[in-house]
Amino acid sequence: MIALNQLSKVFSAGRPNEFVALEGVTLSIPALALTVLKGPSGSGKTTLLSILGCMARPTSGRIMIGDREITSLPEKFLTAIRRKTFGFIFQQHNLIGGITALENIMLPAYPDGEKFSALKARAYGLLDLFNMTSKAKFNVGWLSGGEVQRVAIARALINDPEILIADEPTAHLDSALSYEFMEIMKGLKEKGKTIIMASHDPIVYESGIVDFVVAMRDGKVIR
Amino acid sequence: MRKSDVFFIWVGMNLVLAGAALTHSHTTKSPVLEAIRQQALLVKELGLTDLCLSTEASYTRFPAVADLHAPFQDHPVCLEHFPSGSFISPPPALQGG
Amino acid sequence: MSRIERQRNIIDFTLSSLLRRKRKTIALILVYVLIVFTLGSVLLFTQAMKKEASLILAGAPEMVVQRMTAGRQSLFPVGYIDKIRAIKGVGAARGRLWGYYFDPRTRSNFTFLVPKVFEAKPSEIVVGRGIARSLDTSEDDLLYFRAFDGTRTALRIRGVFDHRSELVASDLILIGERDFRRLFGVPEGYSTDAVLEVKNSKELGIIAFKITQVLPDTRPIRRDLILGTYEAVFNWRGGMALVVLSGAVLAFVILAWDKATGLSAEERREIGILKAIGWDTSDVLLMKFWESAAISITSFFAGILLAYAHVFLASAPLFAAVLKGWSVLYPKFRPAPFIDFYDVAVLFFITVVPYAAATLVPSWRAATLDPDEVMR
Amino acid sequence: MIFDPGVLALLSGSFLVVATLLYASWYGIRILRRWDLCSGSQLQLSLERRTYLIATIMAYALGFQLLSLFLFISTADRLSSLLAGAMCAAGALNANKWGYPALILKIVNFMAAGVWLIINATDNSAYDYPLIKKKYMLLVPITALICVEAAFQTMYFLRLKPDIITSCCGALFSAASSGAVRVAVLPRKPVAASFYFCMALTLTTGLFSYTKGKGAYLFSLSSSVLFGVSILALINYISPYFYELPTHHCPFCILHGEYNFVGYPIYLALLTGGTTGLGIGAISPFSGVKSLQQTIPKFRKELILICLSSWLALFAISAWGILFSNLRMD
Repeated sequence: MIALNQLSKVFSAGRPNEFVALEGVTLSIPALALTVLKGPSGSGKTTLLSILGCMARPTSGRIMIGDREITSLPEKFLTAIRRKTFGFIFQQHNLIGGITALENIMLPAYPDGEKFSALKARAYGLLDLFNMTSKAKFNVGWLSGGEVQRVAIARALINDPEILIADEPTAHLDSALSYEFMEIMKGLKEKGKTIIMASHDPIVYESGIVDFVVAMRDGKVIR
Repeated sequence: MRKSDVFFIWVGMNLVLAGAALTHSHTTKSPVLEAIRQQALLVKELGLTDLCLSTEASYTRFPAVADLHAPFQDHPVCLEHFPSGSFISPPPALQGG
Repeated sequence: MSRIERQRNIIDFTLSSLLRRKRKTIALILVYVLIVFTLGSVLLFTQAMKKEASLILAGAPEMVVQRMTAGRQSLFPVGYIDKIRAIKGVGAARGRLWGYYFDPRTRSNFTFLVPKVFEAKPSEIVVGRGIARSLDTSEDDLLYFRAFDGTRTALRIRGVFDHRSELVASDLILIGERDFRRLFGVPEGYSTDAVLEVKNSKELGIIAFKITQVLPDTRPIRRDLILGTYEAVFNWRGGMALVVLSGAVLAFVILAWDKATGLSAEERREIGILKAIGWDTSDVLLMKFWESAAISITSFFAGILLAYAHVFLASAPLFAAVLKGWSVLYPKFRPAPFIDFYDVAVLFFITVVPYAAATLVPSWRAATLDPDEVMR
Repeated sequence: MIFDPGVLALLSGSFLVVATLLYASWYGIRILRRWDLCSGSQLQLSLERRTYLIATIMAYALGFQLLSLFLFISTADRLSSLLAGAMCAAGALNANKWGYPALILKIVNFMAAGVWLIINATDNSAYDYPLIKKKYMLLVPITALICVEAAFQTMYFLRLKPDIITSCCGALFSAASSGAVRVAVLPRKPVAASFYFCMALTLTTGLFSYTKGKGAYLFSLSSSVLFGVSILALINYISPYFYELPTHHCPFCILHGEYNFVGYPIYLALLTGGTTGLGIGAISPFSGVKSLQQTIPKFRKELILICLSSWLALFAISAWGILFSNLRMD
């Protein structure tokens, strides 16, 4: 599904503070499975995820998504691919404060200019999926940790992406909520989503629903 | 209601207010226009040449027919005859000669 | 349809993000409104004055001829008038008698003028509103003037000008010819200057030229030049006021620039999130455009409406002195509400265009924040 | 120089636009020299991001050009009362030799900015920026033209001395004129005929091109010719109907309130039609480029639609003016 070939990413190249975040990563991530990138912080998991998710471009190497080469696409097209193909769940929930849960969920679909009523119906459908319909008009500042997490997942799903990317999703959750999160992921996997996660939380990578674990250290894949 | 609707209504309201100002200007203009007409008649009848804006010195009262030697007027870039003429430039007829 | 829907979606979000930063937004709008209001007042007032002057002075004599002696105006011999009449194309010509009288009590200058027809008894005068006001007199009162030879002359007020005539007749005193000559010592056979009409106004220039040929010691002043001068005077005043205020515009532009450049951590995070979840740089640019547009529209309309109220409902108390000029006998008048799209366009150019230019680059900088910033 | 608020507004606005365009061109040249799409370097990334800025600047400049064109004419109109002998903008612009060149450059620059944005939109629709060099090459002359325009405009206002006898619009556009503009003297009937002929030709080729997807060059060409012919026809043939005066040929007075501001829609239609027509011609050579094969025909259709409706609007307004005028000429 996603194939990475000799991927490397260097920050501040040529300057004294040059930093090699990824080095020669070659990896293939299968579709319809849950893959976890495991490793200590600073091992390049997040950088890899952002390159995978078309948020950043590699310094060298190639990326194929399906049969499409995306390495040298202009930013504009990367964004379009990102919006259509990927849903993101961040370490911090990264919801936008001061607006409602519903608006937060609809945000990723705004640039597409789909009919507003249809979009709203879709967002309500997702809220319904997570039993959050009653909280739709709540300012996200008033929601509990678990509810915020579910809104963040709903937001990642609004464009019906094939691939879900989650960066340390359980870092700010207690164990009960972490288990709940993994249950939700399980449900999504069964619905046919490809899920890629970065985590160093045992609840995640030792969970039974994980299909593949990729271990990383110092910007390299070690297993 | 969506916020964008509120926005368009707000813009519309502003336009309506601007329209109201325009209408106001049209409806209240007539008495002033009447006064202007009266004054234009007076000007014609008496053969006046200037508006009565500054009266503190003779050379500021009728700038159009002032003497060439009125303060500062014979110098092309001096435009000050404080205080009334603080912004009056001499008539073009005077600037040349 | 999807293009419109996209715009509306982005407006939705822009407005909520503006509302969340209420304090910053309102502060900016207040300054913006103040700038538009100030410049708008200047523009509306000067344009109204210009229009008023041009309409009122449309009735002025087509040409005034003065006699100059040693570079100063001197009395105009009546014989000159016949010579002028003889010039081809000149319609009517007559001598005008008028003069200034400095009144020590009010420290102002009155204008004595002998009208073409004056239906009043000897020693009677008609005075302007401004004089009646500052001397606190009314009809039938006696006014005393010091004649050229030092004698005290009493004149009876037969009437006061209509209040609608203040802009031309505030300081005017109409007087009979005999009284005028007695008061100022102007000998018979002389007038102050001459006014004339021409048959074809296109020939004004030619006739003016001929007059200076026939009577080399005279100076003809054409009406179109007078009108142009008033136009220039108010343009000049308005322009000067704008130049003075350009400092304020600059300060405003710097403020707008600063506000647009100094993104708070919160705003950076917001834009980062938007870009991460699938907004393109052009979407964020569009959001920034609508942000500027919402602020500009609100401020521009508010400012111009306030300026309208200030100038035409309240007679511009804040700037009148600068724009009208200063006076002893201030004419009381309310400017006629002439508004023109031209003024609105000019105002737009000197307020909204600089604002747009100032926020252009900062908006783009904000829009090109890295999407993976939120991941770090 | 005349110290008028409108003059100040135009001068300051022009300087702002010149400054931003110079800034844009500076980066445009950098893009020309350093562009390498295959590189993932920081430089390439920042250049790619600059393209957004430059496109935004051009879009703003386009809007500004349009506004400043009309403001320039209105200001000249206003100033005509300061210039003895000038009765409207036509005379005021003739007060010195910089007026008309500045006006023409304003129109040219509006169209240039419009065409540039059309090329830019085409280029942006492809994933490999196929026209990037060409469009940034074009940016440099456009910037130069806008600088020249600002210089001309400044010279015009600086050299404008109140009270210079200039030929007013009556003289300038009447048969007695000895000036360079002899448009009104042209025989009326052939001008009218060529206007209708070009209009018909443009509409037909436009419809053909829209439905069949062919003949874009012919359409573009005939639209451009129509642009020129329309200006001629407006002065020579159409405007007298709006003024209801067979000798009044001024192209600017139709912008006045007395004629219901009819000039604004006319000129808007004219400028939009001319610009999109040119734009169609400008992008058509690239329809063979692989990454643009899909998008150009689609985009061109939209442009043809805009162009055709502009010309139709122009035609409708003119026809309305001619039919409902009290003026009858044979």
